[in-house]
Amino acid sequence: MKRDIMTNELTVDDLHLEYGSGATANPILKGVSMHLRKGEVVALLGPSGSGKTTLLRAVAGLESPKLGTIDIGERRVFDGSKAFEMPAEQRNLGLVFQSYALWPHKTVFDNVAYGLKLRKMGASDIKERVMEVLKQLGLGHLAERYPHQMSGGQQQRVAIARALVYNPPVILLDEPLSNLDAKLREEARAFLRELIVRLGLSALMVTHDQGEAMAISDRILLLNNGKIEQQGNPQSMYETPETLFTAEFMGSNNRLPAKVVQRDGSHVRIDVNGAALHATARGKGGAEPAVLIRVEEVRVSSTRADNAIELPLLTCMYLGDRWECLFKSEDGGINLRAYSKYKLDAGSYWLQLPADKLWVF
Amino acid sequence: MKRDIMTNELTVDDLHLEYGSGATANPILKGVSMHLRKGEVVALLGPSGSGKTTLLRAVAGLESPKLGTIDIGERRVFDGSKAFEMPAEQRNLGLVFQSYALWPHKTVFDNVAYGLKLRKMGASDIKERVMEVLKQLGLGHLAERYPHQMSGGQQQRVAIARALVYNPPVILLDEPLSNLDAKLREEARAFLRELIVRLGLSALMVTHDQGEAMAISDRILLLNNGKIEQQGNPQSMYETPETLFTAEFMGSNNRLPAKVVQRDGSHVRIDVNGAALHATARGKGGAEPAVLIRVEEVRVSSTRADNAIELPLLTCMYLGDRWECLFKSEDGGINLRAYSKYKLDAGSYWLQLPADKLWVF
Amino acid sequence: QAPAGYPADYQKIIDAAKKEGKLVVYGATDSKATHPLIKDFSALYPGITVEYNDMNSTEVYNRFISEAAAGGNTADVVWSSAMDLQMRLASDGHAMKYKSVEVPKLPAWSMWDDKAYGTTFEPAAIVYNKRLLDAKEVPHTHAEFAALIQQPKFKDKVTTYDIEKSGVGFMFMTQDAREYPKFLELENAFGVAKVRVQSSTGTMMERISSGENLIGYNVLGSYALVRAKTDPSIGVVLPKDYTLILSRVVFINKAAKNVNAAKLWLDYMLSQRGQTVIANESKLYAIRADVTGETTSADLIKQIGKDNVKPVPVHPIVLQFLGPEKRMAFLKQWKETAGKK
Amino acid sequence: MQTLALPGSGRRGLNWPRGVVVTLTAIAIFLPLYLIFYQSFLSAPFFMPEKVLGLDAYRFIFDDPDFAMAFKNGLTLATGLTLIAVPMGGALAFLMIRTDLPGRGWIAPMLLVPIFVSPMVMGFGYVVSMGPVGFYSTWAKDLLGFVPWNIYSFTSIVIIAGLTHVPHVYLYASSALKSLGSDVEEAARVAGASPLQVMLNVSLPMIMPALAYAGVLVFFLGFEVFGLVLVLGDPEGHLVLPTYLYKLTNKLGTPSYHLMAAVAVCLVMVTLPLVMIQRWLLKSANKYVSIKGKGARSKAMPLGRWKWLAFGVLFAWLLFTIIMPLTGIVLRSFVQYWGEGVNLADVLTLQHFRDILAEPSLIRGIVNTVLIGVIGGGLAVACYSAIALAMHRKPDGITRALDYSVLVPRAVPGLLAGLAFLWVFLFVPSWLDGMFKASDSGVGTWLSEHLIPALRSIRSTIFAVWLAYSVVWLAYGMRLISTALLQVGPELEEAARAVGAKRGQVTRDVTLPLIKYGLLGAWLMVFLIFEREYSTGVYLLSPGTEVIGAMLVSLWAGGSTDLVAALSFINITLVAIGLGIALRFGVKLHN
Ligand SMILES: Nc1ncnc2c1ncn2[C@@H]1O[C@H](COP(=O)(O)OP(=O)(O)OP(=O)(O)O)[C@@H](O)[C@H]1O
Ligand SMILES: Nc1ncnc2c1ncn2[C@@H]1O[C@H](COP(=O)(O)OP(=O)(O)OP(=O)(O)O)[C@@H](O)[C@H]1O
Ligand SMILES: [Fe+3]
Ligand SMILES: [Mg+2]
Ligand SMILES: [Mg+2]
Repeated sequence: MKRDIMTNELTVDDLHLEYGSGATANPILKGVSMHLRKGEVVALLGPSGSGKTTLLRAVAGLESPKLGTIDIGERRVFDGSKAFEMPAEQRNLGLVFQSYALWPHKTVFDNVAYGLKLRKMGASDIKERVMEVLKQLGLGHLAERYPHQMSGGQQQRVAIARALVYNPPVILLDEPLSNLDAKLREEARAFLRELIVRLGLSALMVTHDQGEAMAISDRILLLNNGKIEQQGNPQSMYETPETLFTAEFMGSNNRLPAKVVQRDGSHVRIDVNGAALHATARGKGGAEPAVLIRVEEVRVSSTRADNAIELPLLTCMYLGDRWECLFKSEDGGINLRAYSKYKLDAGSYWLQLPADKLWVF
Repeated sequence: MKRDIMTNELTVDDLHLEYGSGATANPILKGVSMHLRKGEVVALLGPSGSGKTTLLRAVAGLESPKLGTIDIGERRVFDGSKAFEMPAEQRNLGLVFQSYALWPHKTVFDNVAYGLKLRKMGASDIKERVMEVLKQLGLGHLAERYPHQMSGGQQQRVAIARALVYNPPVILLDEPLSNLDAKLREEARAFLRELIVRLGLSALMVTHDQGEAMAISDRILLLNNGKIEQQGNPQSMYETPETLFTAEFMGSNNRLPAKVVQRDGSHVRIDVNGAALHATARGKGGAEPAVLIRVEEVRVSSTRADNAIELPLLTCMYLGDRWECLFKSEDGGINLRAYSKYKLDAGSYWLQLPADKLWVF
Repeated sequence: QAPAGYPADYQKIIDAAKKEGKLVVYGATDSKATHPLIKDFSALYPGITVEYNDMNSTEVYNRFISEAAAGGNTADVVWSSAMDLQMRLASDGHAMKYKSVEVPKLPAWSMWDDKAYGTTFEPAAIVYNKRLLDAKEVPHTHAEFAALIQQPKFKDKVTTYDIEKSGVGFMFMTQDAREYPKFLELENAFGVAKVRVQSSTGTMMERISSGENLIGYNVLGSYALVRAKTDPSIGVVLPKDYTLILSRVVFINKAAKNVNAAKLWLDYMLSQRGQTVIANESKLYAIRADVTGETTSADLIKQIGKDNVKPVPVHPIVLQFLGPEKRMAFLKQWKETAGKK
Repeated sequence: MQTLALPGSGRRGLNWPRGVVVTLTAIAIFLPLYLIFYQSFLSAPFFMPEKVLGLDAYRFIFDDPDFAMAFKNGLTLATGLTLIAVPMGGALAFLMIRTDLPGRGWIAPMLLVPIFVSPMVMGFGYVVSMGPVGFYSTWAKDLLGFVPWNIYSFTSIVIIAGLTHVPHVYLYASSALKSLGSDVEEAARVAGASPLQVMLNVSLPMIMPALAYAGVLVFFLGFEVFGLVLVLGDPEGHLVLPTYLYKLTNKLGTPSYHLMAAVAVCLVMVTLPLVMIQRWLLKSANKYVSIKGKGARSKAMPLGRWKWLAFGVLFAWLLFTIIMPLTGIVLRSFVQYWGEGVNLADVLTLQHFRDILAEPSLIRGIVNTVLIGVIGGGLAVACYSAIALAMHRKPDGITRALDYSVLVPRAVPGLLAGLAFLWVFLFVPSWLDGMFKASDSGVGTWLSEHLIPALRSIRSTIFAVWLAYSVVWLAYGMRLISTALLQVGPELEEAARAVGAKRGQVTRDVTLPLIKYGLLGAWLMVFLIFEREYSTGVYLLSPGTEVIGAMLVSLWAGGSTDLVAALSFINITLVAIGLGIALRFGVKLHN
């Protein structure tokens, strides 16, 4: 199957949505625009309460926005100005819930077959198609089970099978992995990515875990407080964040209490607790400059180094594949975390903060 | 506060517990023994359904075991042979539920104060003590709120405050972090560890996330199918697992389809798809040898290397701070994951598997 | 087949009734007592089904006037012990004028305007507990009764109808007020005994039988007698000085669907055959003098004398002394003397 | 691969099934109410030509000291009943659902007895067992020399009414408790709370919304208590509103509908603010009590040393509310007579049962009652489900209005509600007929010739009885079903819509199958209620459609207390057997 990058399978334009009305109205989406191309996997990322689920539900037709438009392929399914709203059941989308929402009174087969039955497909065609999808998802032998007789990971696959079976143009997933065990989750995300790509689906997936978003998607939309904060491919989101919010959200960071001494284009000189450091300006620059660096960019050195500050080691936490070491200045004003392959001995260290990774917003 | 390593605050001996009875009895705990020393943080780790919650609830007095004994400090609170069982309300433990189980009809203050009221403390003393605890947890200004008016992270702290306020000798936590956002969780676990150590508490914490267990605890108990599989400090659990189960559970691993060619003490020679490799024997050795290596121990090299196999690169997943690269042999028989600081170009690579990290069980 | 002695053209009514095939009766007499009547009627006129609706007397009234006003299906014959309600319906024009064939055999007071007919002759009795009351103590006149219940033993142990709730009770009591010159003393005696009032005969009988109450006043004799047959605790006295008589009133609905069947039923009830069933099987006391047996007017009159029998007339006059103002005044007085707590 | 298309497309259609359900419900509720309301402002029955509009009726009842007394008593009774039934029902639910109270298994079905035994029969049972010469009283007198209680005092009536309404509260409270995760309770125990403290400080406050609803409902039922007061209140002349209505019938010689209607309107007016208070309570309570359907494990809470105390209290309740009156009834059904100085062994008899078997209408009554309970109950549950579904997850004005409305019919005493239904069935066809005739069109004539007779004939069918029962008990039944509906996760329905199911299909394929057990439970409850109901149906029953409730009243009035006892005994036994079978086959009392 060829992936046609040019067609938009889903277009959302300037969507506004609020809960309640009149005086108690509570705006949740405040003008969200986005699109999803054919064959693309887009992750909708954002902190809890930022409106991710709401946006997904609006696309699915389960919430009524106030303004804006939503198109699925060529079809307009919502138009705020014309007060037109196509009911959810006619939008023909695939939807996977965080809780899976499998119907407990139906077998796995019936759960998956239901969408086809509604489409008036013949019984033997249904059987063939359902078994094909179940096999693709490695569930072929479980068709006669009931949801409660299956493990979480299997239930999740049934939920996906149910959403896929009638070949919807777009499949929407709301935190599909968050109900899984930490260990299972890692496997599942690789599986999910592989499956979506293999079947050539267009997928919009909600998550609040940036690691998951980066691992699974072609493009990330970062939602903050009802608006798209930034979008782009995982690498650009991680390495060239445009706002402090994006920078802080996308990785593990150290925030430094610093004073800006001098600005010169993107080159900034700052002062951290007496130490003079070189840094890079990012974003538009706010009233109060914020200085931060990713934890993994901090290099620990026992000897004096360039563009570094000296701090005593407080404690090291074992993470298995590496150690996370916490450094704290005597007065407690500066906290710095860094990774180390080995456990560090107590003492003072030079923490090198490469100028191009030390960002000033 | 000094930490006295010699006193056991909690001792569980040969605990057996089953749900149901007679013919339908379903044994959950099959002889668990453990102890918790004063000032120690122990993590109860294990896959879903292994009986972690059950053990915790048995200690708290919320489940009735069949056999064995439980002592809290000097007090025997359960004795299977004498059919003695102290009711939960007399055990004087602190318990933090995964769901927090805050009382929605009480304010934060009342939630925390309840345990003191039951202990017939005077109103002014209660006020003082509750405010002190809330302040310690950074909730001083939220005392008058109701639980539903707070974020997940704040609710979790209230749950902890409620369990701490009457100074129980042991505090039990059931997956206290699993309801939090990925990002919040990382902060919370550092905070929790710091708090427990600062207050000199003895804590038993359930989790199914090995990263969390390692980060937070002095000692890990790995529960598998109702029995303690292995216990020890995080480092020993991660680096010197005694069983395949422990090894697989404690980290991200690559499992290799290999044939053992020759055993010589702990030194083993194996054959992986034609390549001869040196490896180390671990554990007691089973009927079918299993060969594995941690993902982070695989070193990628573009040139021929020692104790290595050559595999073509399939794909690289961006993780933000690093890339996870998947290598797959042509016939699909071998899957190997490795980390890389940079994105690798397509092609074939030599994957070096250090002999001391390549484990044969 | 027309009963013997009926006019020749009676057969026409019978034929028409057979064609109607059905008869709807609303009645306040319980179906146990009505059953034998219906059975016998069906035997006499096969082919006419009698649909008997058993209700209490208020329900009979409510249902009938509502249905009559709405113009839907309703009763062909209405038969109820609430004489006042029956007379109200009859005099308000709901009764059809029909001169029964049996008129010559009936007492004059029991008929009104060829519209409403009394069918039974039921005395108001004094009922007492035989186990707990000495034979010597049993009162036989109203005066003896009034004297007896003022003894301390009878405090809280005398019962009668709650005249505010029971139509029959109210009617008997107002009749007492008219018939009995020393009614005020009687009322006072009730007050002294702190009379316990009940809204139904059943409760009264049950409580007298159990001994919770010792004696009951103005209990409908027909029910008391039936009960006394199976319950040796119950004793029944018909006061010798005078005994009030109630008669269940029947009339034919003016808008009856089954007019002919209704006429047959009316005539049957008043006939000697029907009255015999009423007396011997329903135990409701036959009103016809030519029916003999235990529960008949003939027997009753023999027991206490013709002059001491005081029937309530089947006449709109009952409405006059039961009009709203008089009612309220009477109730007020009753409550202040007998009902004082 | 081709996307599979759905049949049909277009805009969101009009939700006409909902429209129909809401309209029919509104008609069924408000038509009778309207008649009563209208009647209260007239001077004569509304169908009489001489009626005049005015406030005479209100003037009369406000002047009547009896009304004031009845009203005061009614208020006391309803308040006292609520104060007894709500805490006890809540506590009972806690004990039964959450703790290891001994004997929970056999107590559960016993709790239902007061729901299906007619209060009149209960009252009679109390008279036989605990009346001044009742056999327990006689024992007590032999032992103590005096009878330590007076069953006829108003206090006794309030207590008995309260205790017999405990199960109503229990049902609501227990289903709320079941849907409440037990983790909050365990948290309290670990914090050091004894079971009693857990109940008072956590469990009951958290099911406040359910308790508030049940409280308002039993308060309404308190105003409606009739049979009990009729039997126990007469001797000392205690008057409540329904017995006052009874009195009004007689007060002016002929039944005075305008006065009865005015009383009913007053009742509705009193209860309306109550419904509002309840709504408001619920709103503020719901705000912070989020009932989590977390079916987490819950081990029965060990009561420890409270165990036998709790059992003792519960047993005392059972003894007083169920065992005492029932033994009274059973005893009465096997003796010829009873009372002071009677040796019961001498008067034992089976005659009453023989009498009943000999009376075909009594047997028919039993059959009819079971039928209206089983089939009518099933149909009622179907209708309640339709209404509950029309309100399900549609938090709009219609739902709110409906939510208020369902409680109102219960505020009208059954006696008058029955009459109002008779009027509806009688006069609505007449009015429609008039309208059709007046319209003078072909359709009008056709309708008046074909539809009207059909409408008229409805009245004499059992359907009329069923409808009246169903409307009067709407609030009770609906709540049972909406509780079940609330437990269906919204995602399960949304998932069906997302795969392409229309509203009707979602309901049929997902929602209803999921509340199967809730529906069965509701059916059982409605069966029990219909089993004992009578006053509402009195005017709608005709020969062949007798039900036990009405027959008991009629037997009672005719003085056959022995048959009343025997018939009740048969009825209770049959229902108990049926109940046992239903429970055995997995029908749950609460979901
Ligand atoms: N039915 C509702 N009525 C009112 N407010 C609501 C409702 N549902 C959600 N909200 C609010 O809307 C906001 C956005 O909710 P949403 O569920 O879209 O967030 P989210 O980004 O999916 O968060 P999470 O990661 O926690 O799932 C939140 O502040 C939430 O409290
Ligand atoms: N009330 C119960 N009755 C029967 N079996 C139960 C009950 N509660 C739990 N179990 C079973 O006991 C086993 C252990 O459960 P437990 O909750 O202790 O696991 P866990 O290790 O805490 O798992 P998780 O990580 O999912 O919380 C599971 O297989 C579970 O299905
Ligand atoms: Fe009733
Ligand atoms: Mg969400
Ligand atoms: Mg658990």
